[in-house]
Amino acid sequence: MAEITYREALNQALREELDRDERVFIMGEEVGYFGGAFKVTDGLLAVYGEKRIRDTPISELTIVGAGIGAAMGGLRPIVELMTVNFGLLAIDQIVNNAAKIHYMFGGHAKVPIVIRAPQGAGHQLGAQHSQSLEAYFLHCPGLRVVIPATPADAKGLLKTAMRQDDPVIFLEHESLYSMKGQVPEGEHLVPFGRANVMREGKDVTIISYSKCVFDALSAAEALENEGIDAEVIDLRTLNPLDTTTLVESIKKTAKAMIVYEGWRTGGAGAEIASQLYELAFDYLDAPIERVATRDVPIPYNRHLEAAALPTAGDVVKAAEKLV
Amino acid sequence: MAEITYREALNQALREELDRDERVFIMGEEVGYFGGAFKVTDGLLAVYGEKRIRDTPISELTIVGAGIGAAMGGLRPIVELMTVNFGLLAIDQIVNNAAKIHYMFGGHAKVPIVIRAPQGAGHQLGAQHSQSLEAYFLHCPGLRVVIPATPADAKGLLKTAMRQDDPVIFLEHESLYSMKGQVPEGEHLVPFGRANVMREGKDVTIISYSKCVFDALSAAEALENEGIDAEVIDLRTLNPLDTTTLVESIKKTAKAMIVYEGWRTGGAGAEIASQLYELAFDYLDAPIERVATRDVPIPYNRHLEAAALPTAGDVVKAAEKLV
Amino acid sequence: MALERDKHTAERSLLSLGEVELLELYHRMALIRRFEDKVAEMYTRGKITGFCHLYAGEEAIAVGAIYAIHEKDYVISTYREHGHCLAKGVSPRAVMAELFGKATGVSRGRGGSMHLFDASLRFMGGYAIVGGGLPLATGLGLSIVYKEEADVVLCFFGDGALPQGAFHESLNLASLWKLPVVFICENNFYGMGTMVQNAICQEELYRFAEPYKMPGVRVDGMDVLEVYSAVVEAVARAREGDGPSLIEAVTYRYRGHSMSDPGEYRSKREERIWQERDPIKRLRKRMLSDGRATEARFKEIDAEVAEIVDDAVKFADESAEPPLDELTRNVYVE
Amino acid sequence: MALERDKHTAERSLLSLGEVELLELYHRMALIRRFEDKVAEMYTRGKITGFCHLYAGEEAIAVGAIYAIHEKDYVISTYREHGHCLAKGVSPRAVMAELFGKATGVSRGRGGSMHLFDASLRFMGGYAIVGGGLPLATGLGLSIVYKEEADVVLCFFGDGALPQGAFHESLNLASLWKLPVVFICENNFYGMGTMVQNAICQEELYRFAEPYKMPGVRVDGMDVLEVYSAVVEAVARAREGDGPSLIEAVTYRYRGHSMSDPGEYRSKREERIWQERDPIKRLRKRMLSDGRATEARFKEIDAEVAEIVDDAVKFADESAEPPLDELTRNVYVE
Ligand SMILES: Cc1ncc(C[n+]2csc(CCOP(=O)(O)OP(=O)(O)O)c2C)c(N)n1
Ligand SMILES: Cc1ncc(C[n+]2csc(CCOP(=O)(O)OP(=O)(O)O)c2C)c(N)n1
Ligand SMILES: [Mg+2]
Ligand SMILES: [Mg+2]
Repeated sequence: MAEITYREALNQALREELDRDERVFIMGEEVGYFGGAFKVTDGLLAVYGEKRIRDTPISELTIVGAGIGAAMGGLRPIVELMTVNFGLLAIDQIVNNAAKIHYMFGGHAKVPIVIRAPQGAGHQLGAQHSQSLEAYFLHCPGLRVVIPATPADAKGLLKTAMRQDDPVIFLEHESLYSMKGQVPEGEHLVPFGRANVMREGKDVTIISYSKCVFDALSAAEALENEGIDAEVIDLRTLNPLDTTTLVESIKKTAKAMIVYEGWRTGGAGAEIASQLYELAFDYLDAPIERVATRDVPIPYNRHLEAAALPTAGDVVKAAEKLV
Repeated sequence: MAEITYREALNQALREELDRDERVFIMGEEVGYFGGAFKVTDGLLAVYGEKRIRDTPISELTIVGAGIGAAMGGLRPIVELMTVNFGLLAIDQIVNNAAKIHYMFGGHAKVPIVIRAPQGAGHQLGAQHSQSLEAYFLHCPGLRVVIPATPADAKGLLKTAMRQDDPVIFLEHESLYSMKGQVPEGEHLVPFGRANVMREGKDVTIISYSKCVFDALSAAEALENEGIDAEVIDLRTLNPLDTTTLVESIKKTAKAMIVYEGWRTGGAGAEIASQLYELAFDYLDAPIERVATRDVPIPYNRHLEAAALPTAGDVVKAAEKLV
Repeated sequence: MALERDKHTAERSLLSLGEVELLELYHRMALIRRFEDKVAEMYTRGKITGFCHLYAGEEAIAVGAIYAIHEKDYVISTYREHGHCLAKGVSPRAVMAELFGKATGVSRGRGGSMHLFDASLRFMGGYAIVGGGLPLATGLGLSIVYKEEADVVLCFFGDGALPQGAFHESLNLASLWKLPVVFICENNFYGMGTMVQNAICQEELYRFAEPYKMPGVRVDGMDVLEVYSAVVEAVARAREGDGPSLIEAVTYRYRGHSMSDPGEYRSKREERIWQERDPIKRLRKRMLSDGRATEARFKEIDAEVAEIVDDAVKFADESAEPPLDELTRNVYVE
Repeated sequence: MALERDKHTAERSLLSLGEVELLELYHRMALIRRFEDKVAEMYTRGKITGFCHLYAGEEAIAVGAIYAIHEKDYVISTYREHGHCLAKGVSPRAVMAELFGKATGVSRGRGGSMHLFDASLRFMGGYAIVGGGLPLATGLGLSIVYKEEADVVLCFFGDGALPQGAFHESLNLASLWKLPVVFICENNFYGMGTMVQNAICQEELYRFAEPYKMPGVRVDGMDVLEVYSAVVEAVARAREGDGPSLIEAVTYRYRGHSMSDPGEYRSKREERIWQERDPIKRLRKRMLSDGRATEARFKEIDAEVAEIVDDAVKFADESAEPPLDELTRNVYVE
């Protein structure tokens, strides 16, 4: 165990897998000389060289497509999209090729690619640079959607992603890179599809993922003072989705909310809620609350941006409403 | 009133608006000489000429982007994507530009563009040609999402789309083009955000849109024989979404299901269900059923494809389960 | 000029290839032609469904190009890929079975006409998004260089793919990284009903190669030897590590865009002109005229391919449908 | 050759433009420089936040190019658009206020540094997706032709946008339809930390024009007159209905990619070399040497622009924040 940042944890996972498997390489804009727009790949070029740490032109569609082709050619590419916002230029390759090739070719082809993409708002980057788009990838059979909140999970889930054979969309929140946490050294694999109960509680289940997990946790502390005992669950992966852990919690609390940074309408929260109603309808005393980003393009102005995003305060309000 | 096909109804709406407003023009692949891949624009080139009916190269990203630019330049473009599957190449322009420009530029710019796209499966076209992607557009504030089921709505909603100022994604189901129905001649405008109760019933509310509306209706007939009185509601538009009509119905039936052709997971049904739980939780006797496409890329084989898609039979089963 | 050079090398390879090879080329083209004619028949009889794009008329390109590479080299194509798939050596039975949607098909009946695939023969698939295969080809090229192998990738696409961003991005990346990819544009003058001059500002498509600093040549796609020798050159270059090339093969599709397109936008006259340049008849005439083969030998081959195709149909017809539990298999790797 | 021709026309326009015009050019460049320096200061003081990409060093391109068009003509740009926006005549107050995120900003504080916009002056916006503005420019060009007007569109983008598919698709469509669009590539040799030769296989970017059958020229982007005359030519051509052009203006950004980039990947020496070619100093020297203006006059102008910028800051600082109910306004047209 060592206390390192989310960024360092990802960097460590990349190094370990690069060391472990010759077929692993990284490509993307600024991943080499610049060390990554968010410095996640910092220092890798010096160690692994230009063959395995590849700076690319600004050609998202083809970078991702080339990653898919390289994977079909027997390699294990990690493609970094500088941010998920630019990934929209590559979504054809992700949805029409990466997600379908294994199935559409009768299981005879595999596409073991990991597409890493930072996402999220909170830095006044405006409408085109502040999106959280996990819902698009969740609505596409064939893709795994991984979205870690803690440094330990960032490392453990990335290593798992790099060792399995399905195409993975690996979403990192830009606000988490500098967050610190205890991370096991060396071999540390976190399985897909296992939610993590970050805090046990009996009054209300707060389901979240990525950065919002921490808003949920601080809300839980605030709620404690009000005598509300909240359980906080980090999903870790959206596909596969661990509904078992969620249902267990709801059986205990009878009240649930989902906290996430995507837009409220059509977001991952809707799917999670729907599945929970289907699986635990009789255990729910009240409708599941969705605390999410307002349905607006993210504005630049600091106050407007803050008002658009979900906060610990929103979580507290929602919990008070539920209990 | 005249009985015409969905295809003819769209063609009629286009002609009427082309006649009405000089700024209206159509561009897309094969819309001119070929008359449209699905013949929706058949005959328009002869009447309106190459200036207003424009064949384009296969450049989805730029066709849509140019439509947005033309709209900002004061025109009212109708861009036809040959199918929504190819629209994935243009989603960056749709999500990052069309949907955001009005808001991000402080309301000083408008993008009155209508993007028409056929979608849907059922013709053994395989994984890359059989998708229904309304959920992606629903999860994007700034876009209107229109998805007509009947010829009359196809005409009335398209005319409305062409006269309002928000960017519209207008989704047509490939299996509906040859379906006939009564369509009012001339001025016929169907407002956005008004669901249509296609069949009244007291036992169960079947919510649907696009082609599945007809599966719901035939299921309703079958259910009648079993003594189950189903109400069938066609949403017509997903954004805006008419929850009022849905809640009214649920107050009556206490049971609801949503039938749609998108993939089940992360589809529009999840959002609609979530909103209904939030608005009508106390009126619901059972969880809302979702009848949708299985979470698989659509296979070519006829039996496998049929097994992947939602059917009237599935609707009947879901209703029996509910009642 | 480009044309000239290739005419020249075409002559060379005509000399360099002996009867055996030439007859093999004939055999492959005849097989594809026969196969496609039978597919059309089976489609009208409802045995084959969905979109079905035939290759008749363009055989010289797939056959000439793929004859210039080894089995270990990669081929990637579009939805009009029956010809490339057969030319790469994939079993006609398994291809026909796929079109029939049977469990014995190359893609277990899940892909259909547009999505043939055979990893063992490195036929890397047919893709139905125009331009969608070019980035994959670039990535396959990267995997070759990465593994320090000497394989090459032949990437086939149509004139309609040229206006796609993927074309530009892929040529740039392949050139920038000197990847062993031969981009082969099958210019049949139409993308569905749209003539090439209405889709792209530059009708001499091979000229797009220049800014990317790669060789660009236009060859007669109705002449299997001209195609062959142009690809031989491009492949040699690629194996040397000198990077990609762009080859524009001018050709014509005899039928509509797909089985559902009557092709009314084309004149009978235009079609006749091209039929007169038929690549199969042409090679046959050539070999007969310089006495390299007899009419009898060609008849034999025609009979052979007819038999192969009939057998493929029989096999496809008698094969079982995939069981319904296949529906949810292979969505994720098991 | 391209360069030669422009050197030549640059001389011509130097003659054709009188003191008044030349001083106006100086004034605009000086204003942008001063504005950007002040923005940097305000950014470090926390008055401006988010991403902020400065134009210092590249002023000659926006100023020279936009001086060649009318107010009714369109300009569209990227996230590095302060210079283009000011050169188009948008009020420094409203621009600074936008950077401060204030209600008085050009985009009511919702856009910020990367999303300036002013419909009344036909500054059609700054876009933050690399290459995202090119299709829009093409569409604006289409709207002009459609309305049978004689306006033109100047579309600015960086060298980093060249590898984007949107570049290829837009040049093709603009050429195919002969749209009045002038594509101006600001080649400052870097896309963030990536040197142009690591992003594109062809370093002479203007050469991409050729296959699209449009003129392609490279000009010295540090020489306002050279830029001006190249754009004058391209604009004339566009207004004549002869279609688009590609102009590559070679330049250098004095600062990091954005305010958060120290630009460690560049050598001090390289930076110095370019600073010596500073477009503002250069015009000033030139005019002094041929006695077209006095040191005093330049001092006056420098004082004027300093005042304008200080006033803009004061205005921005004193302006109100947008009210919170603005959050949900204008998502849809009201
Ligand atoms: C991205 C995309 N846009 C549109 C289509 C519909 N479409 C299928 S084939 C085709 C024409 C392609 O023509 P070309 O590339 O010349 O190939 P050919 O059919 O002539 O062999 C079009 C427009 C598609 N499949 N993909
Ligand atoms: C599609 C897309 N990919 C990546 C980015 C991140 N990004 C912002 S600016 C930039 C470099 C662009 O360089 P260039 O086009 O040369 O413009 P310059 O900044 O030099 O003016 C990159 C990669 C983006 N904004 N959009
Ligand atoms: Mg073609
Ligand atoms: Mg640059």
